[in-house]
Amino acid sequence: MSLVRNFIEDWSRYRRSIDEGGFHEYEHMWGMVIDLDKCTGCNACSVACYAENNLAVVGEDKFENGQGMHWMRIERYWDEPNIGNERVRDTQEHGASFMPMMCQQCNSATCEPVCPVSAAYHTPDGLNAQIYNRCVGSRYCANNCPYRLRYFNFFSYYEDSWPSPLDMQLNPDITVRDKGVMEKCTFCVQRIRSTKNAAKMEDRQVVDGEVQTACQQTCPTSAIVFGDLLDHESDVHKLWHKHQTRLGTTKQKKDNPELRGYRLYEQLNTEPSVTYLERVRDV
Amino acid sequence: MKVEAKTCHEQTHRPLFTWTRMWAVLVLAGLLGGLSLSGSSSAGELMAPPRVHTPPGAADSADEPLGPFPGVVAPEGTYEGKNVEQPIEFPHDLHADTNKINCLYCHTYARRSAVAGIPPTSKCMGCHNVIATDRPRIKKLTEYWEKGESPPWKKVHDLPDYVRFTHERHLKKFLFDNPDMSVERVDEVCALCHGNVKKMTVARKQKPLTMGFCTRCHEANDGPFDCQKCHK
Amino acid sequence: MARKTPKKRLLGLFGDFEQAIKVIIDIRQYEIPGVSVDNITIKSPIEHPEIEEILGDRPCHVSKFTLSGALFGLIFGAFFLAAAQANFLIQPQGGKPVITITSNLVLIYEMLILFGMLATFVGFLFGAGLMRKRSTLDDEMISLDQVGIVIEVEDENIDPVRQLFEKHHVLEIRDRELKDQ
Amino acid sequence: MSKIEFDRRDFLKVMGVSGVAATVAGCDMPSYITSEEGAEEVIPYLSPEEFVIPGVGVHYASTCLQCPATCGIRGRVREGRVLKLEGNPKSALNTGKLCQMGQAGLQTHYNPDRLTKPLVRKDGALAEATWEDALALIEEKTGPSSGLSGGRFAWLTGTISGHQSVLLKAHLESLGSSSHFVHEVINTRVWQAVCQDMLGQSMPRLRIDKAKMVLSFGADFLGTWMSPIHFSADYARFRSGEDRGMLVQAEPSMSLTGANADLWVALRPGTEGVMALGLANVLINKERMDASALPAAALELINQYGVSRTTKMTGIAGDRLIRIARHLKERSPSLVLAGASAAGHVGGYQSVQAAMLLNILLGNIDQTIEASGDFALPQLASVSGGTSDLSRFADAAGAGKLDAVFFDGSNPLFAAPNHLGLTEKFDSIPFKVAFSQFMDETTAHADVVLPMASALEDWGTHVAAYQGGDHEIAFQQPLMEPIYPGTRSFGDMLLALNSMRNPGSYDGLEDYYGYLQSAVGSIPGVLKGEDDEAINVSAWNRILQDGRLQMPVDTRAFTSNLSMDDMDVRDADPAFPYYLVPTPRGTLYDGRHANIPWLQESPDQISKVVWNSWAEIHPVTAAKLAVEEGDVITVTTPDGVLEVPVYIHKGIHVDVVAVPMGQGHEDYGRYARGRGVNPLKILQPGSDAKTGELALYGSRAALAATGRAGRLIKMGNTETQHGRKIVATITAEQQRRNEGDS
Amino acid sequence: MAEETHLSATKDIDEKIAWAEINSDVLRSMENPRMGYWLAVVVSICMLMVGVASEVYQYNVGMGPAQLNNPHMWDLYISTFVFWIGMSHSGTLLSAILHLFHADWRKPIYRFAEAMTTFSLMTALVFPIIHLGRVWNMHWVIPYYSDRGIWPNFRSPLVWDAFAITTYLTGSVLFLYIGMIPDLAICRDNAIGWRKRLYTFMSVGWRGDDRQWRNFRKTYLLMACFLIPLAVSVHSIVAADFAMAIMPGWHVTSFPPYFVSGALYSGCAAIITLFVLLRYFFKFEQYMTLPILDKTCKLTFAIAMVWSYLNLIEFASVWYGHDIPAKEVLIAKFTGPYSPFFLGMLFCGSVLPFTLAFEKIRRNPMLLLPISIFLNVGMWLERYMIVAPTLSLAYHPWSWDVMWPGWVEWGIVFGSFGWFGLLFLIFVKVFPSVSMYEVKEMVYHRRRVVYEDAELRAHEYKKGASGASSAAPATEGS
Repeated sequence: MSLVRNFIEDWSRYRRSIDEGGFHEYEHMWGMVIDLDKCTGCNACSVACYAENNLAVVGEDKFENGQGMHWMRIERYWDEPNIGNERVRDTQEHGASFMPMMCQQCNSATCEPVCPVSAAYHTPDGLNAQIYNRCVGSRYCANNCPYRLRYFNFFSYYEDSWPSPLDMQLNPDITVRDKGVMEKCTFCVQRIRSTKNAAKMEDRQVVDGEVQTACQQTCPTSAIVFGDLLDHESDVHKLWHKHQTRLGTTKQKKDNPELRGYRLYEQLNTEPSVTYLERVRDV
Repeated sequence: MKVEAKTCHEQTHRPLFTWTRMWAVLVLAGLLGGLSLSGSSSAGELMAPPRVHTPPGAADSADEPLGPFPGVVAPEGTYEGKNVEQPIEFPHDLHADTNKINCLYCHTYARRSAVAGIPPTSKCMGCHNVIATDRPRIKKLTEYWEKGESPPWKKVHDLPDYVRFTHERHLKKFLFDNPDMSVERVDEVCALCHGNVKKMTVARKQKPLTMGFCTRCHEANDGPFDCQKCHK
Repeated sequence: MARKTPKKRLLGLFGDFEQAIKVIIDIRQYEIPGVSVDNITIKSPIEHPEIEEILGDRPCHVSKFTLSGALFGLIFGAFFLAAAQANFLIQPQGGKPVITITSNLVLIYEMLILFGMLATFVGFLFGAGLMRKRSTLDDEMISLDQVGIVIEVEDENIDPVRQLFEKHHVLEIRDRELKDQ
Repeated sequence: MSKIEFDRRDFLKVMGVSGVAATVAGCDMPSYITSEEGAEEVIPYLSPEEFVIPGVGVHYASTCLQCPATCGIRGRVREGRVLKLEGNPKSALNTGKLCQMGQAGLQTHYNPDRLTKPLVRKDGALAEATWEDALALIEEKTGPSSGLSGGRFAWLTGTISGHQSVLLKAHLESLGSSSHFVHEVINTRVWQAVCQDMLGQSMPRLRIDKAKMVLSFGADFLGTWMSPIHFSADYARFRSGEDRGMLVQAEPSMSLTGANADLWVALRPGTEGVMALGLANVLINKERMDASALPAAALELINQYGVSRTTKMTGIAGDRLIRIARHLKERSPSLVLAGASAAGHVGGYQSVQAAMLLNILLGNIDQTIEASGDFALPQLASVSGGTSDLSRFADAAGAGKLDAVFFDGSNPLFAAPNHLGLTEKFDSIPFKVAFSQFMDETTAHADVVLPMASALEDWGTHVAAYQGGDHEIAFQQPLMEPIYPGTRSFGDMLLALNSMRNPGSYDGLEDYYGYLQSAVGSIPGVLKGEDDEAINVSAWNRILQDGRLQMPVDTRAFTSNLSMDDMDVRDADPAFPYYLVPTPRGTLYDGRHANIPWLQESPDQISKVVWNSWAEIHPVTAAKLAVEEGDVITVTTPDGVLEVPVYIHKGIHVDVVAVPMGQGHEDYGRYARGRGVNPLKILQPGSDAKTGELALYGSRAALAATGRAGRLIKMGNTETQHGRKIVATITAEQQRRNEGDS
Repeated sequence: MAEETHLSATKDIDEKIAWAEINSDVLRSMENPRMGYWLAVVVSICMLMVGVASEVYQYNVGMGPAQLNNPHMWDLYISTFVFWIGMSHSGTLLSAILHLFHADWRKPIYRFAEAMTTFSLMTALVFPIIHLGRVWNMHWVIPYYSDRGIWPNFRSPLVWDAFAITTYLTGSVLFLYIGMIPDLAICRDNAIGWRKRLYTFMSVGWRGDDRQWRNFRKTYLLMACFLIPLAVSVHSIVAADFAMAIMPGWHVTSFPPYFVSGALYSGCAAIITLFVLLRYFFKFEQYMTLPILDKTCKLTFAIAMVWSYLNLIEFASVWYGHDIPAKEVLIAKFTGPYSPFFLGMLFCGSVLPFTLAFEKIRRNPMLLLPISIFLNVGMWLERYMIVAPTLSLAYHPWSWDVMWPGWVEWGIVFGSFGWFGLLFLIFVKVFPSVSMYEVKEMVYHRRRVVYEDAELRAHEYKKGASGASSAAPATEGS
């Protein structure tokens, strides 16, 4: 009886802890590297994301209320947390610190277990997926996201954000989310999907560089590298390897502590799939 | 006097029927009830573990109910679709059945795109420039053509906008990658989800095309189970 | 209990619980033919646990219902949840178990209580003989402040019982043919 | 998303009704219900092309016209709708990358406020008219029978190049006029003039990627200066590897480039040249650099700007100046740039000159400043605009020298400072025709308004003023059929105007597309061999597929003509103690993108403000005014007053108030109208003596608190990381130790 | 009220009340309450209409008008939900725990306390539903067989909530109902018209015979045994909504007991409020006596102290735990924009209960009414202070934001009080809000104790600690 077989097989199927190397039957493990030294904070990625993913422009009032929908946002900080011990000067000597923030696609995501209807779940591609039409809008996931990268449709934006003919721009590969649905960066899953589809039609594997996220594609300084972490030939894997960042650990054991790779709030054990490379300043 | 203090613990057991026996029944009921209530979802015995792709051939055991053609388990479910009024009452039976025109001849995008597509009007006119030009339906078609317009066909098989379905991959799996099938028999593949269009004039929806319909077929035929594969 | 001779039910209403108790004590002592303590029902406006001492132990099966309900909830919950998780179309892939013991324990605990309580209630309805047709041999005063004693007696034994009732200042006596019921 | 050869141009029709509405807010339906049969329509193509498959996106190359940089784009087209713009990897200028303005090109195209019908002024108000009426009116006023000729007719455009420029010139010639005013608020005219004068080439190639150090005087090359996307790619190479370059930015208020600098220096506005000379002084006198390349007059001038004088004038600490000089010497080759904040002063030319002098002293010529030569086809070359044309236009209009003016691609009434009095002068011109996609300030004052096709619906060729390496002609082709049938192509209009003046001159050409094809065909060796009659269609298709046509690069070397004039630094007026800086930002640019919702909602790179104007001030200034973030202050110049909420940060000189340009539209689309303030309006008169460019950065202002709290809508609610490791920073030394190879 | 103070000052109940009087007093309350009752009904309906209008608006427009935003995904809805869940613990406490401990002073007041449990649960249940962005899909949270082969996520504390609340609601309704059956029989015997039919149906043929009483006693005891752990688990699970999250200020081990104590606290305070109100509305001065009020206040005071202690424990563990984000949240509670509310909560929750240490206040209904309302205001603030500051300040400083609830949110919260009030008022009108049979029992036993079994009482009293002692009336001189 396959029912019982499922039962028995699944009992501990995915239960492999980090110490045991984690679960490794992923088809892909999409990951990213963002070089904060190259990132100029120009916002091109953010607008590209609006264009690719049918993000609603919420307007002045709603933005003021904090209801903006920027899946990719560039944060700008003024302080210099760990560069030398200079006194506080009256000018901003080292410029600003820009931080492109989108869903970190955590492998041990805090949003997934709390979703009451499993609308947030982990895919075999290592993505932290959000199924819009399953979402009931409890917003628990957003509350539990330490990065605050989930955005909620507080209104039905369809009419206000895309007055005709702006609606002709809408990407048919991704739904326009209605009110009451949680949404977030998907690593441009529609692009991943269509590339995988093309590869499968040709009975081949997806090659590195074939899938480009909208933000990566437009980034004027190519600060964003995206690819499959399981593909050892991919740029993203090489960069993770070079900077000695690893999945499956809360504290990176680096031979060389000066290497720039780090993941945001690693200590929370969320296992983000995005490695940031530290910003550099010549002082 | 603290009368309430005396609780009724001095009850004696009078075996009306054996409670042990009843509990044994309960254990069984709980077990079966739990399993069946949750597990009876979908195709019952056909429930295959969703993740592992069994190697080809392994699934071809004898107790597998046969589909309409080898290599596939037909999805279950029927639906009584209504008759849709089309601008021109297109006779599928005449084209596909009587004249044995292959489905893919007109719905040519099906093998290379997510959508099967309605044939362009030029394709209709390719034949009907000469064939049956005196029939009223063809006259109507010619009218459209001469106006430089396409007939505004009504969608019969429509999926909600959050669903992504690709024709090309389904055709690839069931037809082109299926050694037991040939392109001539594509109508049998189409019929899995579209019903026997060959016997209809205007197409009617004959399969429910609900998520359950899809998932049952995916279970039976080792399709993918990742939500994101089909939900966009 | 064979019903060969016609039987009657006799209801005696007493203004005081003490008097009613004395009636029963008398019945026990004098052994009126055809009247046994087992056939006596006492109707009272409030609960009198002390009558157990006089009427003797009578069965109460509610706790068995409770236990079986709770057990059912426990087992059903465990298997229902586990089976639902194991047969979920998508499976969590984030390195976590499919059948999560900790969260299931919480839910099983709730299911145990839920089914336990429902079974208790059902047990109560059955055990207390509720939901049945209401006995006509009843009086509204019982719900106020009077105590009723219902005795099943054969016709020929009615008189001693009546006398006994009256001896203890019965307020009212009613009777009913048993076949009415 | 395979790329399929472009075959025929008439194939960009929008497919079917349901094709357009493919994604409606469909989340509401529970998934156990499927869509009702017959509820939607599906309209097939009439006769499709082989490569058009419903449900499959195709990419077409074109050119971005959101700013004058002319980056190459590729549009993803599906079912006849363009869905997304991406950079064209074949373009040498932007190599597949795009900025936010370029991404938002879609919303210019699909903008709900586009003009759809011609408008003609009747009884003082613009009223809808037919094309025939509008064109008849134009013929009446400017046609051969109108008697209009010579200098009484003018064109006012934005930066223009390619075959549009050719046709426009032909039109001017046909009227016997040479009045072509080219107006760009954000421009590099002074830089070009200095390069032309000192090096003999106006647009030398700048090799940021080869430099080991870049010293930029207000050149926001990552944001708005010249060709930001090209420079961004260069910057990425400049920043990577063992030789990670050092960027020093000196400017009055922090630009995007400044935000990325290793060292950002707050400079008193107008003293850029002084700092450059001071650095030269240190290099020569302290660092003992060989100054033999410099003329004696320049040396003498440099010697006047010793460290103490420079420090006093610029406000930079002496040790800092010496340190920058030392870095410049150590890190050779370096590159010194001078941008808008250096050029936008009365003595702007000299400041840029001083920066160029520094380049010469450091030996950067032919190292990081490479000769680029002229464009092979001068008639197609970019006619770059500036603000001097605006004042010339104002003068001409004010003097009543113009009878008819055609406007395209520029919004002079929005950008002109109050002191020019342009609105009245403009209204005094008898006949004004605006070719425009939108109703903006200028269009609203025109007599005839002709609705133009959007950049994604039109044909054209463009030549970038700054060519990134290879010289290219950028091809603009329609990505979809016009949304509004009432709009017409600008090229078609130019052809029509020309044939109006010279009937029969462009006969045999169906439309602008035909003209373009034949014109490109006339370029030797491109579409035809020496003696071919017919055009090679596949070569033409390949050009359209690439979106670019490579042209031979002229490798003319620099000529050297070094001169140096003394700085012209004006003293502060005690009544107006602050400098007003109208900041250009690569978001709303000069205001042309203010009606794009994406860009309005895209937070400003520095202040993170959306949907509004703000004034940046230093905390010290804020303390003086006793204001907090969001409080409204008044910015007063002799030419006007602005009321604007403040944003306080340290990336600005203490004496500077910076108000970004772009907002404050009185007449534009729904997203722009009545939003924020326009700092350009209150700028003081003054212009650079050599080039005539307006001194945009030279205005003085007085600030006062109003005591009101304003509406400053920002993304993010913190300015600091609160001790968390969010953006971690290491020193370049550490980076160099570990990343030799990348 | 004042004139009988001297009478009821010492006794929980006057044992001389005739049973018929009990019946007639309680039954009368179901017919002709004071005008204040009708006023309360009208006020409740108005409040409910505000809530309904707000919800209709929110349903059509989305969650936006509630002034939620990106960090503030939850706000008043969830805090009010926790508040109502907390309120529901009073009935269980009084009824089940005191029943197990044989504290017979519960008898006149447990009925309305249990009704309060049920109705505050029904009110609480509304909140997680209407806080959903897509209310129309709320059934997806319930595990039911579906064609699609998908289930709720059993790992989510929200699903636990669904299980726990359903169970608790079922349990408390059953407990309330079972305890009411003998009274329904009384009503049946005295009613006419629709009420007769209703009570006949609901009393399921209760005749008061010994078999029924025997099973009744057992059932009631068993239900009480179930309800106590259930109540604890329900509020622990509600606490798990927060404690299971990773957020600073939520991820606290001591949350479950803290929540349970807070729940008991607010429940007791609410009982005091309703005690005073019902006593007034229905002229129940003879049954809801001041000594009972006094005891309830003492209980409230004790629980308030437990709650305050757990509060301090939480502060201490955060402070000494040295988790920076959690500490930031704590400091912000004291000093940030929420500080008025937080300090208000500490005042109402920890300082105000000290007034209950004075007997004069404990026996003054007019004073207790505002005090108990303020205690509950404090408890409501507690929940708000759990939800909002953490959302304002979590790990990522860029998203820090303070958001004040919008009118829709206030409207629905306001309406929930109307909803609760209306349900409760209807209940007390339709069903006996004082348990007649149990007051009779109380009177019966007291009478025997006072007049007949003084010796036995003395003997029992000596046995004392065996569990029955609390039932001994604290009377001097019998």
